[in-house]
Amino acid sequence: MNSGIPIQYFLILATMMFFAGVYGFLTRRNLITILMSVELILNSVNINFLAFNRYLYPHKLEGMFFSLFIIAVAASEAAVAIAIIINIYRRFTTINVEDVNEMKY
Amino acid sequence: MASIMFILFSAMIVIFSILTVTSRKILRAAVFLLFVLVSTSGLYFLLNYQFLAAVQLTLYAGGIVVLIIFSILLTSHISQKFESSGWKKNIFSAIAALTGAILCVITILDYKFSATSQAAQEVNMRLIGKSLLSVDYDGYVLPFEVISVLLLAAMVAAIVIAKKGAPKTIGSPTLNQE
Amino acid sequence: MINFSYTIWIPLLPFLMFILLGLAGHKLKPKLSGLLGTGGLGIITILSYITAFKYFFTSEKVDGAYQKITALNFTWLQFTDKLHIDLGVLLDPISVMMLVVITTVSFMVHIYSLGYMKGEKGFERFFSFLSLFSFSMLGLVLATNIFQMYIFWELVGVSSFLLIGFYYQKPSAVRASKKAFIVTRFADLGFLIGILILSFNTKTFDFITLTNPTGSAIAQGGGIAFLGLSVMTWSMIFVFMGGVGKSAMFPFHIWLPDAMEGPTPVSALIHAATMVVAGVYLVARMFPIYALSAPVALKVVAYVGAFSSLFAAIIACTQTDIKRVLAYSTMSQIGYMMLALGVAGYGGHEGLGYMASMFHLFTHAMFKALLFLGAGAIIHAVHSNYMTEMGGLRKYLPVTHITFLIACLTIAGIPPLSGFFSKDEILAAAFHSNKILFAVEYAVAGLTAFYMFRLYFSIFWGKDTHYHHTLHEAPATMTIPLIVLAIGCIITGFIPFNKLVTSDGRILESEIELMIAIPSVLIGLLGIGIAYIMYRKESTIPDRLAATFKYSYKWAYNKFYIDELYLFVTKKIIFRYISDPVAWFDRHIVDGTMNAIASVTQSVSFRIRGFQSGQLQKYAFVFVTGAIMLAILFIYLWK
Amino acid sequence: MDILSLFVVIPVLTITAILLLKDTHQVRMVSAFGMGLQLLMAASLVFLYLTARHAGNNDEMLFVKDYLWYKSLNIHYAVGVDGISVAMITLTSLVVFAGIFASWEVEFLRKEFFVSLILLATGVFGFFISIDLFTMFLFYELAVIPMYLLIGIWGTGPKEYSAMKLTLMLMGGSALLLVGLLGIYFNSSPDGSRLTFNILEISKVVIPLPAQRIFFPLTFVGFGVLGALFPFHTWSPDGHASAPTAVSMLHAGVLMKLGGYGAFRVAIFLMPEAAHELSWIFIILTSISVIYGAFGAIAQKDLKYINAYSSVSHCGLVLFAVLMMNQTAMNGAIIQMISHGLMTALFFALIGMVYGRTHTRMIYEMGGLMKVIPFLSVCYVIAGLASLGLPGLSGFVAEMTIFVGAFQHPELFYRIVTILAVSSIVITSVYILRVVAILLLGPTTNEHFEHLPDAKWFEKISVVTLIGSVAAIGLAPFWLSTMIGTSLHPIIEKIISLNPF
Repeated sequence: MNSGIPIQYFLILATMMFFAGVYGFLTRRNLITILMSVELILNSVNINFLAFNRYLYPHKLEGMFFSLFIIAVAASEAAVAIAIIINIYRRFTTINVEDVNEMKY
Repeated sequence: MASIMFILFSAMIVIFSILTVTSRKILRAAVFLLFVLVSTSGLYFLLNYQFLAAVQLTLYAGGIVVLIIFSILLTSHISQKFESSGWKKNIFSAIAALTGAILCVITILDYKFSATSQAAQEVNMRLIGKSLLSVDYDGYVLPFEVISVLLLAAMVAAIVIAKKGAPKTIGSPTLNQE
Repeated sequence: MINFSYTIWIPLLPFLMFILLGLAGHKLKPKLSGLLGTGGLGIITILSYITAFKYFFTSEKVDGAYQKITALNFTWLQFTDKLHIDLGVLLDPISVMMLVVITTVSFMVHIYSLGYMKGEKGFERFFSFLSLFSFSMLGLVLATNIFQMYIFWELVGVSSFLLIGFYYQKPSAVRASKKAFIVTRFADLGFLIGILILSFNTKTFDFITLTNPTGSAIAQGGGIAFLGLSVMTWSMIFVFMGGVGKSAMFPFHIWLPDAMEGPTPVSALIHAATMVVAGVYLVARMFPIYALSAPVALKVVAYVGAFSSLFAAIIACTQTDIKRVLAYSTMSQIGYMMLALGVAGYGGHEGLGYMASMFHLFTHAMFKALLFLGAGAIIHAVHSNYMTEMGGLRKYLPVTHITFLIACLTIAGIPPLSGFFSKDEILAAAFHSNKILFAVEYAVAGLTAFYMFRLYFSIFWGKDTHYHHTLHEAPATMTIPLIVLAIGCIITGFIPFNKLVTSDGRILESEIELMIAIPSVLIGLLGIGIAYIMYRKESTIPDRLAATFKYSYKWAYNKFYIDELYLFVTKKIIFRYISDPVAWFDRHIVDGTMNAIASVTQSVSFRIRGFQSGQLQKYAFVFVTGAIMLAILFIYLWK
Repeated sequence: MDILSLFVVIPVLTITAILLLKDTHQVRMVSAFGMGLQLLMAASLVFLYLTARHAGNNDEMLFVKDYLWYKSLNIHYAVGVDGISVAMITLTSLVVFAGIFASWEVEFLRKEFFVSLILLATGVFGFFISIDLFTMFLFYELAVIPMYLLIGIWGTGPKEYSAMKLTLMLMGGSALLLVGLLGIYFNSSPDGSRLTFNILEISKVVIPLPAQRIFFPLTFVGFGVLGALFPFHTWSPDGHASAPTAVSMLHAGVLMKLGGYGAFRVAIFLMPEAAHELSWIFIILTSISVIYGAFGAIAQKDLKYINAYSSVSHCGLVLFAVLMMNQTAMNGAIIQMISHGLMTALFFALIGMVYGRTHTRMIYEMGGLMKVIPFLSVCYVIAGLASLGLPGLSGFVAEMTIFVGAFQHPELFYRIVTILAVSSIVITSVYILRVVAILLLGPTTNEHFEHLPDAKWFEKISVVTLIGSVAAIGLAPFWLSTMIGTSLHPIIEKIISLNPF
């Protein structure tokens, strides 16, 4: 099924997605959009895992299972994160990350 | 055919990723994210991981994005535009992200991936199911169990955290008073 | 060999009394505790007499000399193989003599105190302190080694402190006790240094080894020199410093007049008869070393003694507090003893001064205790210390009057009272050794007679003062000791000291030298005569004299401003220029440095806490940038 | 269970018992019981020790037990005692026992107070029984840390500042110390065999001189901070002044002794060559401590400050004597540790009791207390007399042993310094008498003080225990001196054999 697409393409794609996520993480102020950036990052990692698994170790399943677990983790993470975000919103009436800085100093 | 599909998906992923992180409207950003996730599942199909692609579609595109959209609806107005971050921050972040991306790309291109001679394994549901519950060398029962516990914990945690009117269980006392 | 081991009870009994009265005294009836203390002392007085008798008359002499007998000795604290503090009992002529002196005077003072202190608050405390003092003083004289002596030296110091400060609610008494302790403590520092140097060189503390005239300790003396004097000389000078402090010699005399703040029996016991002569006893104890190995130190002893005696006699002529007059007189008389030791040599006829000194110590204890107890009786009756407020007391206090007169005559050196004999021996010794010192002492003899009779006439004769209350003679508990001591003053002069107490233990042939005796009696009579003219009746001569020699009188009256000098040194220099700066330095420089380190750390932390801004994205940015940097560093730059 | 480990186990059990108690009134009874048991243990340890020695057991350490604890670094839980540690353990149990009674009336968080106090004691006991450097260090830290809580929570005055200062300075000291100990560890077998933390094993090898030159000062200063070595002593006045009574007692009485003991047992014993080479520097520092502390005490107005500076002076004397490195002086150093421990504990106990009545520690605000509270005042005078070295009380024995020992040093410089140190006895008497005169004697100045109650039964227990020990050492120093001297012998022999001076 290696359809002539070099593995590097997948990796570069994942890289771009990853750094788009990083950029979002660094610049967005809304906690929810930050969460979305994190999802992007996780996704790019998943792509990498699967690409490596398919191209380099096609006889094994590690990459696939890892991705599977990452998805599961991402789901629970999203659930908890959104719970936290809602809670924060309740307390601070904002989800702007720059206003939530009780932990400084 | 495959390359066309790949180009299509990857173009969508790149474009929508960037749009996700730059869009000024939050609901739009969520929708762009949905597109990215769907395109990714397309890539999984392309790589012949149908099960995972399905999981991606249902869990990510179906579950998480819906969750996100719900929370957006709970916390902000749909059409709310958020003020853009300072240009300084944007520029520095962009430089950092670009540098990182270039670095990674250069590294990737530099590296000679050796093609494998192993025969590919058919990934079907039976195999996945067996592996997940197997205690053998190739089995994943332990991570599977851990993940189930994690999911349970996350569920409980989400409920506890988001529960209204019971702030005593969480947060520092100083926050409670606000 | 006679068994003397029972002598351990002589110091031990007062110690047990001290413990008993100190711990349980407040539960006993005051009278009972007083009697207990007195009784204990009575027993050891008898023991001492028995010991003296046995030692002087029945113990064997070797080669015609009294032997030093170590009745008992055990190691108390081991320093090294050779250096160890022992506690024990050493009997030799001077220690036995001191036993007699101390127990006699102490016993008399105990009896006297039963009357004098009657009804005072802390009666039992007084007696327990007296017992402590007796214990310490007896331990001191019986010491077998110099460190034991130092131990008891400190203990007599502290008992003196406690007794001077007996009226602890009186600020002047507190000040005086503090002063006495600190001044003597400073002198003891010298003593301790002397002991250290001595023990370093001789590797022993033991008196018998140290003072053996043919032993290794003395032979070592010439050795290493420092500032032109041998080590032995230095150590002996330092040891003497201790003696100077305890015996209130110039320049450490300042505590003695103030110590008169204590109850009068205490002054009689401690500050007249026993403790203050400890310095003399110390020099006498170490005498072979002084004489054979450190003659320069002995010269120092002589000159300090002579100067102190003259100095104190002059001051005594101007004081009006009767106890202070007696205190200066004590200082003067101790100066005599020191001088006598200083001009003596070891053995043979050279040892006359030594014998004379001990003799004078003995007689002085009797008459000075008598004088103080008499003064106590007077103060008891008049309720004042100042002779300007007294006069014509002979009518009211007959017993006190007679005994006081006897004591005054004794100290003036009128034959056949004991003072004549001992003072004459001292003058003779000085005459044969150093004419200048002799001249000084001769003058002091006249001064002594003058100021004593000045005191006597002002109190018992002089103007008739009107008193607020009727005066009456002291009770029997007070007069009996006076009478006993007066008898002592009369008869002790006939004790053949030259046969008993000499520098080398052998009999010293000496007789009264008329060439010296007659002039000394004459100058005594002259002093009495002048005092008679000036103070027998009220007269203006003293005031006119004081006006004529205004400045010298003022200086003498103010004790030559030595106290002020000390005050200056302690208050200004020690407190203001040393302690306060040290405290300041500690708070601000040393501690300041520590605090500065802390505050620098703190301010740096405040500066860098900006990194911990709580801005999640800043953290993330730093993290990403750092990761990229590290990647670049490790992949491309680190090759 | 070996007898030495019991010294750690009993306090731990006591703590557990206290934690289980509901009733805070029982807490002090349990503490008193536990520490009384500890005191009995100490007494029986002395007995056992002397019996063993008498039976001809001439090992350097007795009752040695060794359990491997952490294999890869060769850390052992190794315990053993010689005469010196036995003496120190006895001291500790006495002071702790008295300290429990001195803090009988602590009301605020009583349970926690006693737990911290006994935890501190556990550390001290552990320190004295350990013969493994690492275990020793562990117990050392265990002793220092409760200090912070005890001062910071139950203290008076600027307690947070003092607690912070004390803990930081001591921690700074232990940082140096840790470097020094690790330095010893990594040089503990120059021939390449297994590295060890065991003191006895290290003492058999010669640590290379260049390493000694580095690690001796580190170790010595590390312990010296705790032993109030000039100029690292400034935690002591503030810390003592702010600490509650029992903590001051324990701290000045016992904890500061860890410094002297450690300096002697670790720094000098294991690295005698460097000690000999560098001793002159530290001799100068310690003699400054001695004189300077005494002068500092003269100018103070707060009772606790006076005592803290006096501790600086007396503890300076300990380090001074240790550095003289001969049998007598070291013997004196140990006796001085014990004597000062008892004396200063007594002082702090009395100050605490006086403060509890008058609510001031400023000497000029008080006066004439002798008439009002005679028992406490007499005890204070006795403590003062002990402190200024009155024969018959322990201070004299200790100081004289030190002075005589130090003066036997063959080099003139050391003897001259000794004379300087000797002069401290005068300064000591000045400040002691100054306090006694102002505080106790004279007329009662303040009518509020006319009707103060005298000592209660538990205060009497505390004070009498300490005075009894002080007097016992002072009257019969021989057994103590011999017990210590016998144990010092092998140590001195090692030092002498390496430095034929």
